[in-house]
This record gives sequence, structure tokens and C-alpha cells, in this order.
Amino acid sequence: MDLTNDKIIQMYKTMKRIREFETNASTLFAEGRIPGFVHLYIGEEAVATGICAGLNDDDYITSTHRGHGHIVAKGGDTKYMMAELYGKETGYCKGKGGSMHIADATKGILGANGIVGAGHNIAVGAGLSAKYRKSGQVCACFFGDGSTNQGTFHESLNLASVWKLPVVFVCENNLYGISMHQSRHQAIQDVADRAVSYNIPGVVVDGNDIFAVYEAAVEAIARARNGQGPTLIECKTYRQKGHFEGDPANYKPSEEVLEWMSKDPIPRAVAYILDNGILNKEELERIDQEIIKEIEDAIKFAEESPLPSLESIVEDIYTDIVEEVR
Amino acid sequence: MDLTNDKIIQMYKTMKRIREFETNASTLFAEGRIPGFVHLYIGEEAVATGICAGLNDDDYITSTHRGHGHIVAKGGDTKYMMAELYGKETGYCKGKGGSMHIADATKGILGANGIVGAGHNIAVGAGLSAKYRKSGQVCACFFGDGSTNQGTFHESLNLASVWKLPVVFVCENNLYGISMHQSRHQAIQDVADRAVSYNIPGVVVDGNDIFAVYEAAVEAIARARNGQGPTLIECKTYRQKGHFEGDPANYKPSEEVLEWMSKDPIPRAVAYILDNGILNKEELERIDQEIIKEIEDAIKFAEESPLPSLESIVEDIYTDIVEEVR
Amino acid sequence: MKTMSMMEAIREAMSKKMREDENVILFGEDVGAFGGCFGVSAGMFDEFGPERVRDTPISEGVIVGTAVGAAATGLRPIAELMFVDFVTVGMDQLVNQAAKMRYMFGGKINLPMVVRMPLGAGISAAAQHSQSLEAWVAHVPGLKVVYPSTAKDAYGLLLKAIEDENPVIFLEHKLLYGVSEEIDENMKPIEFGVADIKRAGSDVTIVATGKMVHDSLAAAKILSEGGIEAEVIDPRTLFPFDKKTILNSIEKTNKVIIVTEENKRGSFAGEIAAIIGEEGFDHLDAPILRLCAMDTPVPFSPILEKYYVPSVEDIVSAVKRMF
Amino acid sequence: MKTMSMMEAIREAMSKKMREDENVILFGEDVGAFGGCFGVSAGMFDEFGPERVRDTPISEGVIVGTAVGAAATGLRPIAELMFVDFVTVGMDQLVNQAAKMRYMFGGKINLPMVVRMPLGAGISAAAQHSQSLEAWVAHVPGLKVVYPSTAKDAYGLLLKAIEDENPVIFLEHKLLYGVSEEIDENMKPIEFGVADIKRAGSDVTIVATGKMVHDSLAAAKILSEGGIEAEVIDPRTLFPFDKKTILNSIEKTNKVIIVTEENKRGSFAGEIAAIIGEEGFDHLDAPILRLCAMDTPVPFSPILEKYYVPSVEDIVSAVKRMF
Ligand SMILES: Cc1ncc(C[n+]2csc(CCOP(=O)(O)OP(=O)(O)O)c2C)c(N)n1
Ligand SMILES: Cc1ncc(C[n+]2csc(CCOP(=O)(O)OP(=O)(O)O)c2C)c(N)n1
Ligand SMILES: [Mg+2]
Ligand SMILES: [Mg+2]
Repeated sequence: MDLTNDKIIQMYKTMKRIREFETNASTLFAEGRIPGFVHLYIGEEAVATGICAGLNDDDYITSTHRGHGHIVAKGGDTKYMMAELYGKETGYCKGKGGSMHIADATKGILGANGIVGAGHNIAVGAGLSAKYRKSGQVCACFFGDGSTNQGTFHESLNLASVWKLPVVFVCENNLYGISMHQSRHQAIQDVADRAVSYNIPGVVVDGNDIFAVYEAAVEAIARARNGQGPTLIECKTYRQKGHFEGDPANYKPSEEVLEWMSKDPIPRAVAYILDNGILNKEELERIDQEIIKEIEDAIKFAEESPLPSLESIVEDIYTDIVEEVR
Repeated sequence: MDLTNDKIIQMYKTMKRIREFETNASTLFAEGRIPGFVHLYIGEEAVATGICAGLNDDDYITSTHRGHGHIVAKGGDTKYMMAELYGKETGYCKGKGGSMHIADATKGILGANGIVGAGHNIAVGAGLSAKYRKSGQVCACFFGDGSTNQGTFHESLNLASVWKLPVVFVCENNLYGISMHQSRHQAIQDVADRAVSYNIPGVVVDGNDIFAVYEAAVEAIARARNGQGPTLIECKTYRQKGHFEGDPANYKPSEEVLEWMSKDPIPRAVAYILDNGILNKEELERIDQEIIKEIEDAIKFAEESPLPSLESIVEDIYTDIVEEVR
Repeated sequence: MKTMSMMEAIREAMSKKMREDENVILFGEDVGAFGGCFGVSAGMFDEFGPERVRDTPISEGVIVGTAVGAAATGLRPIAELMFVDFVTVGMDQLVNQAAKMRYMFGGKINLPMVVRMPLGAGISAAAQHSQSLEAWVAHVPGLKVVYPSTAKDAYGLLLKAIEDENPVIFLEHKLLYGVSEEIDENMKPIEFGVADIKRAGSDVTIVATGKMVHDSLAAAKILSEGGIEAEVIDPRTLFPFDKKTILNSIEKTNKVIIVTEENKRGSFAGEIAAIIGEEGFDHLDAPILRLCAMDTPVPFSPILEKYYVPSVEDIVSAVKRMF
Repeated sequence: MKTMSMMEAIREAMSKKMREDENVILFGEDVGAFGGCFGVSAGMFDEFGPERVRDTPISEGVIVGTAVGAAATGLRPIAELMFVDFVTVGMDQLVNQAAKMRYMFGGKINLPMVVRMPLGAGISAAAQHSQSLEAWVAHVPGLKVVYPSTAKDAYGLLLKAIEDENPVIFLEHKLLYGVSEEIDENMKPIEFGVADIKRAGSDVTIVATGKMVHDSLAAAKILSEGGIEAEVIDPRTLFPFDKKTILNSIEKTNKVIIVTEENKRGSFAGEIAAIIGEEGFDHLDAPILRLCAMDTPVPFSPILEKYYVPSVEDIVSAVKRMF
């Protein structure tokens, strides 16, 4: 694996940034500072990080209801993200979208999405666009195991394979769709097996191993850029928390939780970094502190930002028509 | 294969009945006697016949826009079918449905369907019902190659496999969805490969060989009845005519047409019957004449039947509410 | 008699019918041991077991489609979609299959099925989890559409919905799950097509649905203090639709306002207004008003979301402007 | 100037924009060498090639979804659904994605996309291939909805639709593909939100869409012989909606009837009636009438189908009853 130390450090920072963002979001939600639904990415950081580490700035991603990790990994600014969670005017969506709809077109982030399975389609469109414009861009499409039973999964992989589009389909198999264990929602163990239906490569990787994810990503992205079409990568990972904040997740057996906690991707990356002398403890600590500070600042930014004006409610529906205010 | 001569003769009759029905429908459409869309089953008779030969009277089928063959094979009465094509009051649907919506619940025929991919779902429901009621019934779900790219295909096979429902999924791969050759609408050659995604058996058979279809059907139906869940059977066959009547089908290469005409399932069955002394030429001729007469009678019945009354337009929407007449 | 919240009432109505008829089953995403996203089916898995209370994969299309196939073959399925917003994914099964099948087949098949869908804004769930889409389904011949505003109505109407031989859409406003009242568990099912006058009044007719019924009642109280007596009518079922009760009321009040939580453009409120404009015109002495949600997607930020939905004050001032 | 049928006008408008802007592409089922189910794109594959005129698998969901993703990333896709009835299959992509994306994202993305859908009864295609579903899409904030009745309007409005930066639904009545007229190929695009008075008259206002515009004009001719001069207005776009032209007309005629091919219950005709009941009430001296298709699924048998849709005679007698 041709990873520079710099790149490894970048990847570590991204994972840590996601974790810190999410841990704080959890607290802020519990304190009633963040309204609505909040789905956290804790435990799955290596997936978004490993995949996005292989992407260029102008590549695209599509995301899900559990989108914070993807957005951070693709370069989203935690300040505007947090402000959006707060429903503030300074948020990515001016407070109109919230956690489930954060997007940043300038970074190729085509949006989190509240509809399970919707991102698959949009990724195909972005892939078609990139291919048609011969821009060399790729789209990484993130989605959960539960979403692979939606019709959209099937239609999207089929069309992307027929048209040989530059899309990398990334299944985050975190074992659950809300309370449904994967073994109850599909009769297969490896989602990657479904690649057969589209005659594309299907790859299983340890989704808590940032390097394994990265390696798979690099290969799939290269294939996509070379015009060889899509790949389906299945990252085996785990949702450490409930489905959304407030879900006690009683349906998860505690042995399962314990087992997966021991596979937490962040300590694993830390161990690698220390063991290989990429950073020492103090350097790592400094990085962590910087990130903690960044998220503190993001919260402060969000807290101090103004709420959207009532008049803004009718803006941004169309580019040209503004509805009447009440 | 444990097929009695009687059964073979029955199957021949069914194929012949379908062919005769369809050939006449073609002429009647050309003459302007049948309105609307008419999709003919000519060339594919062995599929419906072979599958339905394995079903019991109380088993279910779901069908498609190209439904005449399925309905005849499951015991539909050609008289009421023809009257429905004519839009007459005596038709299966009182003239409200037409070719694409013929159904006969008393024979387990859950309807032709104008929406590509819709039957898949309905079959799952029938399968659930049979399983839940422990009735021992099975549902055979007919659909085209083109429909296997609809989300409904995926969702249905997934759910049927997870719930181990008694459904036999029968893909009629006639190489085309309207003008789209299979090679352009999916990146695989065998639709049966998609069974992998659901961890169910996927079987390819020569869909123009009535005995091969029957054999595959018997096995899949037995599995279904034994609680072992669904099977995906792919029958390789060919649509000898255009997509609908009126389509000159210029997109079909003539060598392809010729090749498949030579594999026509009916002459093949005839050869088998004669070669094995199951019937002699005169007996076969007598059967053919009977069927010709049956369809003539069906046409006569349809021609002579009354049109639906205008008042009937508002009936049959609900079991209890009748809308106001104009 | 038992005090029940609307959520309990829905649960009890389902359970009652399931006890009575083993062909009634419930399925949907996480409706099993988890008890459903909002907890509506909590405990039902324990009582009825995994064959009758079934978790499905995330596949709204086949959820609705399975209900169609099951209903056509002897069961009486209740399907739950987690949010009405996801009906978009099962729309074909609902509209082109469930609603039309009986008609297309010449009346030779019954489809006794219920599709339950929570709807409405108010929990900061944003544009894809907060819509009010009753206008779509009410537009489709072959469906019946129920939209209760009280626990008792929910109980009585759901009993009826499950007994009905036709596809019934049952809409549940999320913010009303908690409203509660005393319910006689042995009450008769409530007939469809019978509006309920939630408050009698002589000066103006307010037709409202769902949560707007409650807000209209609150507004009526305020208006009453100012000397305006509003009659508040809840149609309870959008199809069949009881226009008579409304037209009778207008004959008395000569003024009408329709209050719903839908996007105004193309709303079912518009259908009600159109019926009144056609059949009640001669009794009116003022324009037919509609007060609906704004014509925007549902915004996330609570301050905007609140502004999006008509408020009690909005109702009060809209009515006042009619005098 | 060139005489074109509406089908040719649609083809020419697409081709013109494709010649001008290589980011405009067309895709859908059998739109390629086959030329589309109704032949609308015949010849375009030859001119623009397989990259720009693309056959898709039968997957309406991803057809619409692909348009969304492509529009968000620099293309200007035109997607064709073979029949409006299949929008049920791509409803989520249209309603929860295309329509809401810009708003949910705080206005930071444009979605210049057009979804073309043939609609309407009249070819004995039965319940799943004959619907008029404009009310659904017009109800959705974020979509624009165009419904032309003449070849020239189709040409000018489609040019505009393709130029528009927002998702536009473009509805084509199957029975109007053949209506033709002279069109200046260099005409300016027709602005959205401008109704067209297809016939001036002083006694009654007929608001009609699609094929009903033609039938209303035929009815107006008959009525004129009996001394009633009808003004026939075609809104042309359902959103944005030009209520001013209609209200002005009513101010003059004091009578209005709305004629559409939709199922009446929950129709967009109801929305029009509601707008008039709210904003035009003071000018009316008769009830606001709607003449729509019957509230049944579309029946197959030609005799029933014909009865289902309002006829010229139905329009004539409905208008006469107002006098
Ligand atoms: C169409 C649709 N159906 C259902 C839901 C409700 N829902 C939100 S997330 C979720 C589970 C998704 O599971 P998975 O795809 O595995 O993603 P994960 O939450 O595990 O990341 C469900 C059912 C939804 N948002 N959209
Ligand atoms: C949802 C939907 N999309 C498109 C169509 C139009 N259509 C009717 S039949 C057909 C082709 C179907 O191909 P296939 O499934 O292979 O069946 P075949 O016609 O070959 O028997 C299409 C596209 C439809 N009826 N329904
Ligand atoms: Mg998951
Ligand atoms: Mg085919």
C-alpha cells in the first residue's frame, strides 16, 4: 500500500473529527439543543474515511440519513454542519435541511438523504454526467445494508453496469436496518454477492480497517476512472449506538456490542500509527486537541448563529419563483 | 420424467389453444375488431404450459401485459377471454379490463397486469397468504426479462426468500423488452444468476421445450410446497411477433428470427408426440380441429355479446359504494 | 371504558380485530419486537407472534404489493409505512394495483386491506418525513381515505377500516398520537362518510382535518370570546366524503373556511372548497377561504416549521377577516 | 414557418435545444433507434447518437433518479416516461428528491431537468395506461407543471422547460400528438405562468386543459349558435398558474366552468375552482362548475371510455344549465 505518512495522518484526523463531531452531537441532542432525528456514525468512521481518501476533491459522493461521517470525510466544514444541525441560518442548508439533508455541491457532496435507497439513483446520474462530460470524475455512493433491499439498489447497479458508469457503490454493512438484523432482512451473508446480478466486481472488506477500505477504494476508483464501470464494495462494520439518538437499541445482544467495540476502527488506527512510529503520543495528543477545539468552535458558531428569518421560508424552492409569505 | 400420455396430450392442447387464440387475436386486431394494446404470446407457449402443467387448480399465478398464454394455461375460458378483448359485457372483466387485465380468481389467476414488474409483488402476497393459511398452495409468477430490472423484481425475490414463501418466479426471457435486446438492458446473460442475491436456486431451461419447462416447474413447485421457499426459473424463449400488434419489430435481425422460428415449441411437441406414438396424425388433426372450433366459437361468442351498459361504468370500483353516473 | 391515547386506540383496534379474525395480520418495517418507529404496535408481537406481526425488509413497494396479493387471496392485511412520505415508493402498488384491481377485473375480487401511514409536521423531521399527502390518495378512485383527529375516532374508524372489503388508507397524525380520551372498547365501528361536528356554532363553518381540528377548536374558543361562534366540522373520512353535513352547516352560517396542514396548492382542502363552490354557492355570503400549510417543502428548523403550519392565531385572524 | 404536429413540435424543440447545448440529453425506455413508444423521438438517435439519446432498462425509478443526479452535476437531462401512469414508479425520485433537493440544500443546487409524460384516455389502453395525474405533481412545491394543448404551445413551452433551471413536468396528451399548425421555428420560448385565451367571449368562462381545450372550443362554437359566447382559457402551465387572466375573465362573464380530463375528486380542476371561490367570489353570479372525467378507473371498452371523458355535448349542456 503506497500510503505516505502524511496521508495516514490525514485519514486519522478525519476519523477523529467524525468521532468528535458525533460524540458532541449525541450530547447536544440529549441536552435538547439539536432538534429532529440524529443518526450517528460512531464506529463506522473507517468506511467514509477510507473511501473518501481515495477520491479527488471534484469527485462526487451521495450519502444517507447517517451522513455526518461521509460529509466530514469529503471535506465538509464542521462549522456549517453543526449550524445546520441546530437549524441556524448559517448552516449548510440555511436551517432548511437539518441533519438528514446536509449537502455541499462545491465539494461534490450531493447530499445526505432521508429516503433509504435514494442516493443510489442520484449517484448513477452523477456517474452518467461525469462520463458524458468526460470529466474523469467518479461518484462514491454510500448506503446501508438495509437499503440494499430497496428496488433503487437494484435498478441503480443494473443501470450503472449496463452503461459502465464511474460509480463506486459502498455498502456500509453495520448489521442492522433500525432493529432488523441483516440475517432477518436478506437471505445472504455478503451483500457483495449481489454484484453477480450486474456482472461487476463485488468485494468484501473489513470496514473497521481503514487501510483495507482505502485499498479497496483505490482499486474500485481506478476501475471507474478507466471506464471499466462500477464496483460494489461491502464494508463490514458496526453501528455502535442506537439507530437514532434516543433508541436504546435493546435488540442488540451485548456480546455482539462488546465484540464490535473491541474492533473500533479508531484505536486500531492509533495503534498502527504509534507502532509504526508515524506519530508519537504527544503528537497524536496535539492532533486530538486541535480537533476537539475545532468541534468546540463549531458548536460555538452554531450556538451563536442567528435563526433563519421567517421570510426565508419561501426562498430556495425555485431559482426564480418565490412563494408568498403567510 | 413421469408424464402420462394423457398429460402430454393435455399440454399439447394447451399450447395449441394458446397459439390458435393468439393467431386469431392478431387477425382480429388487424381487422380493427379488437381495440387497445394486444401483446401476443406466439412462440412462448411452452413456458406457460409447462409451468401450469405442474400446478394444481387452486394454485395461483400472476401474469403480465403478455398474459393470454398464462391465462389459457391456468384454465381460463377462451370465450370470456375473447369477449374481454372485444370489450364486451360478457368478458372476464365485463369489458372494463381488456387484454392487459384479464383475471379469474376462481382459477387462481390473479390477473394480467399492465405495469411491468407489478406481478412480482402480488405473487409474494399470494405466497404469504398460502403459507400463513397453511393451504399448501403455490404461486407461479410469470414475468419478462425486461421486468427483471425493475425494483419490484428485487424486492419481491428478497422478501420471498427471507420469508421462504411458496412462490415460483418464472422469467420468460424472450430476449427483448420492447425494442431493447437483453444484452443492452442488463450486463448478464442468464437472469437466473440473480438468484444468488437471494440465496435461492436459479435454473436455466430451454423455454421452447415443454418437457424441460415442466421438469423444472415440478421441482420448484415441490420445493415451494415443502416450505423450502422460492426458485427462480429462467426460460429461454423468443417473442416471434412484434412487442404489440402493429410493431413491425425492425429491430430484430432476421437471422435471429429464423433461428428461433426453427425452435418453435409447437412443432417440437408435435414431433415428440408422433415419434413416440402418443397420437397419430389423424388424432392430432382432430384435436387441432376441436381447438380451431373452440376459438371460432369464442370469437362468435365475443362478436355476438352485448356491449357493457353505460351505467355499469360506475360499478365494481368498491364493494359497497357506487359512484354517480354522469 | 378505558382512557386511551390515539396510539393506544390504534393498537387496541388492531389487536381486537386480530383476536376476532386470524386472517388479520400486520406487517411493516420494525413493527415486530421493536414495536414500530413510533411505538404503535408495541407489545403486539408478544401477543400475536412472528407470523402475524411481521418485520419486513426496507422495501415499501413490496410491502404494499404484498398486502395486495395477500388481500386478494384471503387475508386481511394491515401494512404500516413508517412515514406517509414513503408512499412515494409504494405508489404504484397502491394506485395502479390496489385501487384499480377490483374495477379492472370487473368486480370479481375484493381487497380487504389497510395501509396505515403517519403524517404531518411538528417533529423537525424535515421535508422527507413531514408531509401531508392525503390529496394524492383521495384523488384515486378505488381507495377509501380515513383521517381521524381523536383517539375515539381512530379506534372506531380503524375497526371499520379492517372490516372493510376495500383498500383503506388510514392516516395518523404524529402529533396526535398522544391525545387521549375515554373509549368504550366495545363501541361499534364508526361508519365511513359521516363527518363529526366537533363544535356547534352559528356564525362560521370551519372544516378541518387531523391536528387542525384541535387548533380550530382552540381558535373557536378564542373567537367565541369575541362573539363569533364557529362550527367546527371534521370530515373524518376524505372518501367517502360527507358533504351534506358541511353544506347543511353552511346553509346556517353562510361562511366557510377550510383548514388543513397540506401544501395549499392542489390540496384536498381545494377539493372541499370546490364542492362548496359548486353545491353550496347559494348559501354563501363570503369567499370560500382555505388556510393551509405554505407552498414550500417542510423546513427543518423548528422556527420555520412552526411558521409553515397554520397556527391557532392564523385561524383566528383568518376567520375574523371574514366579518 | 413550418407546419408541425404536436409530436413534431416536441421533437423539434428537443432537437433545437440539443443542437444549441450539448449538455441537453434525452433518455427513457425505447427512445433510441425505436423512436419512443409513440414515435416522439423518431430520428433523434440518428442525429444525436447513442450518448445523447439513450435507451434505458425498464426502471422508471432510476430513470427519474438519474435525471436528478445528472441535473445536479451539470447536465440538462430530458427523461421520458412512456406513460404518466408509470410516474407511480418514479414518484419518490420526483417528489422527495427532484422537487425538494434545492430547498433542503438551502438553495445551493439547481436541477435543470424535464420529465416528459404522455397522459390521457382515448386509445383503449385501460386503467393503467390512460390516467390524467396532473393534480399530483401540481401539488408538489418544487415542481413546475406544463400541459400544452396545441403544437405551437408545446413547442414554445418545451423550449422554455429545457431552459428552466428547475424540474419541469411536461405533460403530453396522446390524442393531441396529431394536432398541427404553422410554427415559426425561431419563435421565442413561451413564458410559464401565462394563460392563453383560446377564444374570447363575454358570457361564460371555460377554463380547460389538454384535449378539453379543443372540446371546449368545439362546444363554444355550438353555444355561440345559441347566443352564448364562451371565453375559453387554457392555463398552459399548472404551476406557475396564471390566475389573473382567469379572474379577469370572470369579472367580465360572472360565470365559470372548469373542464379537465381528470378524475373529478381531488382534481386540479378543484384547485382552480378553489382559487376562484376564494379570489373571484364577488364576481360570480352562479356556482363554480367542474366538468371532469368520472370518478372511476379508466375503463377499457371504447364505449365506456368515451363515456368516462367529458364530451363536447357534455360541455355544451353543462354551460347551458348555467343560463
Ligand atoms: C424509503 C424509506 N423507508 C424507510 C425509512 C426509515 N428508515 C430510516 S433509516 C432506516 C434503516 C436503514 O438501514 P440501513 O440502510 O442499513 O442504514 P443504517 O441506518 O444501518 O446506516 C429506515 C428503515 C426511510 N427513511 N426511507
Ligand atoms: C412500469 C412500466 N414501465 C414500462 C411499461 C411499458 N412496457 C410494456 S411491456 C414492456 C416491455 C416488457 O419487457 P419484458 O418484461 O421483457 O416482457 P415482454 O414484453 O418481453 O414479454 C414495456 C417497457 C409498462 N407497461 N410498465
Ligand atoms: Mg445498516
Ligand atoms: Mg422480454
